[in-house]
Amino acid sequence: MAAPVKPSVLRMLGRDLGGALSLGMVVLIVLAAILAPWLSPRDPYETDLLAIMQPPSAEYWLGTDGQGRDILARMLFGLRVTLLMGLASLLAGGVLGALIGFCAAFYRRADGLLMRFMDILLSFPAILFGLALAAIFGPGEVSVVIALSIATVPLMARIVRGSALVVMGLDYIEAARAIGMSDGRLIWRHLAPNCLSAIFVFSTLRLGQVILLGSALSFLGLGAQPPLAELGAMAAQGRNFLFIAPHISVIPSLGIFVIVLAFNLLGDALRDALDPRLRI
Amino acid sequence: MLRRATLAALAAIGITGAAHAQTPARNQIVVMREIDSDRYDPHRSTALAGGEVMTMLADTLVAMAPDMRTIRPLLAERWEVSPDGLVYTFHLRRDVTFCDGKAFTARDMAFSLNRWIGRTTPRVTSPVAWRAGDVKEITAVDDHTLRYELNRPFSELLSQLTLFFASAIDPATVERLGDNFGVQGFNGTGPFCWGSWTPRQEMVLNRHQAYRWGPDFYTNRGPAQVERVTWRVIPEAASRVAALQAGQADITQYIPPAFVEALSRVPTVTRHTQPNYFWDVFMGFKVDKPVVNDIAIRRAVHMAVDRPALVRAVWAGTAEPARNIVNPNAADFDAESDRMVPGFDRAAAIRTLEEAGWRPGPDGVRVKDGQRATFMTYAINTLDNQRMGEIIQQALRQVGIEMRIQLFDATVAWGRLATQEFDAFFLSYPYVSATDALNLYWHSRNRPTPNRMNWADPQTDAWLEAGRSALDPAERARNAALIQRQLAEQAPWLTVARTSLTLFSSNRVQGVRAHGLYGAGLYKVLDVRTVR
Amino acid sequence: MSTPLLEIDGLRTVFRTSSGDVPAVDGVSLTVRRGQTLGVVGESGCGKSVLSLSIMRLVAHPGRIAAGRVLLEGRDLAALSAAQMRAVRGRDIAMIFQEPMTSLNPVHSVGFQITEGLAAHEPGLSRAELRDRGIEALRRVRIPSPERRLEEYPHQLSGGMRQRVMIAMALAGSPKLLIADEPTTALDVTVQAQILDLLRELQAQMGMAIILITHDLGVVAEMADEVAVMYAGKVVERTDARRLFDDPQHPYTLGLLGSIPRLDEERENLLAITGSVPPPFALPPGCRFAPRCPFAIPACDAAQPPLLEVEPGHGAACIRAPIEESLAA
Amino acid sequence: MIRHGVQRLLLALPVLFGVLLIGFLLMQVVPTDPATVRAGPQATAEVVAAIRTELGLDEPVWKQFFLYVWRLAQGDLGVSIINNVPVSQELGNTIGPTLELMFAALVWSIPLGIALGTVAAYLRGSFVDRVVMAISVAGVSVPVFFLGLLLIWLVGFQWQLLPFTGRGGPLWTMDGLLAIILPAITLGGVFVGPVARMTRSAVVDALQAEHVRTARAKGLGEGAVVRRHALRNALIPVVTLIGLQIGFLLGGAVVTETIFSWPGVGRLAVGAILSADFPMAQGTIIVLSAGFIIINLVVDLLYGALDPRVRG
Repeated sequence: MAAPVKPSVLRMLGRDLGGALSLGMVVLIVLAAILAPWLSPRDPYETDLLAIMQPPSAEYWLGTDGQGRDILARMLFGLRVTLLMGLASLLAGGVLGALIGFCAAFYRRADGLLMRFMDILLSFPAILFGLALAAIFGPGEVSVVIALSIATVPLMARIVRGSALVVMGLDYIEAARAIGMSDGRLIWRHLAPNCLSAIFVFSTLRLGQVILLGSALSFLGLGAQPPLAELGAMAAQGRNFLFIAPHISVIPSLGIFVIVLAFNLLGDALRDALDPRLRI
Repeated sequence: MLRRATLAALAAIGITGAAHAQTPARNQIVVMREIDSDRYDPHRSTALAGGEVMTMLADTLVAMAPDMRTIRPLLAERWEVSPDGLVYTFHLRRDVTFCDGKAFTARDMAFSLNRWIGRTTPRVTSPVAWRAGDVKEITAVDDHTLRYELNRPFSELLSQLTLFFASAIDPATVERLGDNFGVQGFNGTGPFCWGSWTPRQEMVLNRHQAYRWGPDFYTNRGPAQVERVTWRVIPEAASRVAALQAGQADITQYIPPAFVEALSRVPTVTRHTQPNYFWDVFMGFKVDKPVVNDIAIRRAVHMAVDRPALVRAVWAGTAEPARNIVNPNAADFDAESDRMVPGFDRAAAIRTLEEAGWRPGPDGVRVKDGQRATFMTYAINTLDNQRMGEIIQQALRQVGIEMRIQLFDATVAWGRLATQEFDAFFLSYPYVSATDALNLYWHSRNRPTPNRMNWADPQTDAWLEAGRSALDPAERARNAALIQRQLAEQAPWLTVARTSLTLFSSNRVQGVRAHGLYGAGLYKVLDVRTVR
Repeated sequence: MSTPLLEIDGLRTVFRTSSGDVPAVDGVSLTVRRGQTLGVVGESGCGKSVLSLSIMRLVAHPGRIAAGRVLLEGRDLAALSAAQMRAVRGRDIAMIFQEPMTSLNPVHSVGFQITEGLAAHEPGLSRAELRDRGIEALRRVRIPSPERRLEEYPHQLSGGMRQRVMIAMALAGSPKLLIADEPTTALDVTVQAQILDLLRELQAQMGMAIILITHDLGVVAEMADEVAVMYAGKVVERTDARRLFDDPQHPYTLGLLGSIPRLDEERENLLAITGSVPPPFALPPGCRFAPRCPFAIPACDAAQPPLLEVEPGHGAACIRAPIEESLAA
Repeated sequence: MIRHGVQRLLLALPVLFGVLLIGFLLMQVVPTDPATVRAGPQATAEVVAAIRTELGLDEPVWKQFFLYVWRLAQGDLGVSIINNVPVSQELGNTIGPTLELMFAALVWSIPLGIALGTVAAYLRGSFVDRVVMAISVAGVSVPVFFLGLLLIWLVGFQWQLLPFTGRGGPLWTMDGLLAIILPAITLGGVFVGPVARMTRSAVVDALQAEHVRTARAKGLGEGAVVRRHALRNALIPVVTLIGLQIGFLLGGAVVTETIFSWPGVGRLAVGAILSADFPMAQGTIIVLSAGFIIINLVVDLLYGALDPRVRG
């Protein structure tokens, strides 16, 4: 059974204008984050006290912030932090959630208990995890990543369980069991590949949401702490100068919007390409 | 370019006026501030956020006139000082009542002052009890006479007694509320009475109807013109600016420097300044903690930071860059020490570090004997601290020193700043004179707070004691100068900025005057009235 | 017998696809007489359901009626405005569907669904009158204690009951024509018979015409006066029911009949149909049945045979008709 | 109906218990000792010990938990470390404004979202559909604070049209009404997108149902068909999904309250956490979670009201 992510997916994405555009945007965003040190015109932490709150100009393409730092440079490096936070929480929460989802689908006796537990987790909106973890570990990127991971676990578990259950109903699972295939091997060889497209679509969409949530927490002062360049924290800092130099907060906010939009569009396009029936 | 555009925008808005609703009701004013106090007990709270409210809730024996020098009668209508400077006898007014209607007596005053210095049960220890001088005894001679006896003369006693720590509070209410005094209620003789408090949101004060004993530098001596004062916490600077312009609030002294100039040109808003104002922003070092215990590091910090540029960037013309610990306009300022404080010179900073053995490490941070040149700074989470912190952080990075910053919400910060978890901190403080300023921070007795530097030097203590009890002003000045020079050389703190008091009010209110005692811009607000 | 109730003339319904318009109903002409039953027979996918929806003008996007006329008592339905057409639906022509579970809305009560159409056509009716009409409609289809049933929801009813409700709903407006699209397919055999009996009885009572769409020749034999056999969007044979069974003229009809096991007769060469219906986007140029036809000759691939009368009142679209003669030849 | 309600209630109980447990455990692992914080920096060891006993901090953890739940059941959520005010009292003061804000946000965003989604579904593939879907995907992607900041900057500051700091008073007063407009637009603004999206897909499904064809065959007008037979059925999944999205809305409320200085539970929660006021933080988290559970319960019951199959 081959993984469902094949070149054909790319081709299908290419045929859909929105899909192609969003894929292009995501690629650009990721490239910008990776190449930040080379693309950045100057050090994102260097303060130029003679050029504070400058509007965009030929020298500072996106202007400077309240401490005279180059916003373009901070955006590029902030993109890294923002994306890394998102990816880390998606990976941590996603892997754990997928494992729980497989277990729930596979070991029917554990299903009720596991899913009830997932319901309890779902009863905590992600932002509350963020608040609680900020209280425990103090505000910071780590708290945000942990909070968003926890919030991702039950969602991923549900998605995986749902797709896995469909496969579990098929005869060949019984057959595979009958020939003595081990549980782990069965999950890995049969369940996992069938859930891949759902996981893939969910992850893309979730990454957008996680970035959105993470930036909101940073904006509240519970996430990334200044002077770390992170888009949400930059927007929060710039808010103080909203009426004097709106670009300081508007540009990073707009940045978050564009990133999340790109991932959401890509997720939608992927869903349409891979499995239009998925309801994620 | 940007500034001009902003000014135009602000001015345009001002002309069109703030037409929409949500203006506070007539005879009520809304005062905005950035942070709340943790409580409103004059003997357990030292924050400006507490003081600015308590000066309205309670009165002191004597009042400070707006010139910041003249002492005027308040609860005491007159007083005598014995020739040896040890006994002060205060004759109290007979018409004063508390908010609950009870008559105010000398016993209430004695209780309040004794509570301040920790001589009541249950014992309350005010962190600033030392401001009361070396008290022998405070007693009520009769209902209207108070005897204040010192062990040693204290030249600044009357100025200290104008501060809100020396407020008169009702003993019965203190007993009834216990720990919750100043949290769930208050009972003072001030022009306003406790209405309700929603922490971090709002403090509502209602007019004290019987109030007739306001200081004589007010035209109206009571009761207050406005019926209600609402202190509203609005943490976002921009929102305060806009709310003031839109007429959603009436008065604030918490306008970020960046907005001051622009806001001054808006016709619907009036700016009030107080030239007699000593409130400095500084960075202190715990001199017994690793890294910052090295005088080379501390001096290098002084030389690495371009204070004039920093002050210009953060305070935008509303503060002056500082060098010495004491403001040049304050009494007993020492000009020689001002020259001794190291100024901005990055090359010199690097040289100093190199000479002291701090060599660049692999990550750019200097190392000496396996110790990285890194330290932790605590501060209250305000916009100024954030910006100042990041600028200093960057400046230090360029000479190979790593400064980490942890900012705390105001309600927690005071607790955290009382610990030994950090190496340096940002704070700002008001004072009346050099002796006042030095006594506050540098006596070994004042550790751990407010002497958060853990500065414990017998010589300093001796000079402080000598200056405090000196009856001759020249002798006091000489001692103050010696300490200033010692501190200039040792560099245990970096005085960053000398701020000025700027108060803004909307044109809906009149009679606003910037006062500034202990930083509180409004003092008693007796003359303030609404015109709409 | 002046004008027939319904006259379909050259009806062509196409579906727009990425490879152009594909016909689902291709030049169908039929007539339905008052009070009579026309059976439309064919395999699934032959276009009989699209035909019924075309009459009602309910073909969903991307389908549309491309040509032809549908005359109801001489009035061309295809030319009516949307509002006029709505007035026809439910009042002049009513329709019942195959799957009574999904064809009833689960969230509305039976009573609401029955009276809803009435309320739309006769806005003057009061609440009480509507209720009475609803009860009357349920009683007509032999549903016991109709007052109570009115309040019930579709999921509370059995399959047969649901189909009765559908019929009640369709007949509430006393239509002149009832289109029944596979009305019994989803029901089990005993219930099927009951429903068919009911339909026949109601037809006699109310004098309406019925278009009965089915793949089941048994149902046709029982119910229909006239029969049209459809194949790949076209009517391939049209005659009265008796003659169709006695003397089928189109090879496809023969095949259909052959696939009904008969007890009274032994047939050596049972004419089972091999192959499958060609998809509408890949129709052969000539006779559409030719690829599957045991009687096909090369001429069959040349052109589509028109529906020609083999004898009066009996049309067949086959160049080899009448079959017996061609077999003999 | 009643059975369904009781059933849902019983199902919600373990969730509620879990919320309590997690809320309790979260505060158990907090590195700061509440007694020390409460005692203040100058307190002696004896004072701290006395406070520990008073707070029940010396008891075993499980006992503390039951003590906590017991107190909770009596409406006692503890006392703020900062100002000794009962947490329940503070929550009582702030819950009204939060509900007010949520209500004001939902009251326009849900109908608008449903209307947009329905129109888009009906005109599937058309230009209108594309525009609605573009709006909704933008709505799903926009940070709440971005929307809020833009509104404050333009509507509040540049054009001076509406107030944007704090609550103006009760909703039935002019001041109250004006003050809630911008926060409600901000919070509701990010909700329109998801609702429109969910509605569109549910209505698209419903429109393809056979009973819609039946309804048309009855001669109903398109308005009635869409309203009674497509939207009415689509509301069942939409209501469930909206319920699930309430958590999302709560997050938005926290940010909105902070930006607009709205005196609600969200702002209280952020303030309490930033000031390490653990009982208050715990209280706000429990109230917010309980609110979420209650909303889900209400949605479940509403589901029953909408779907007769569940009712029966």
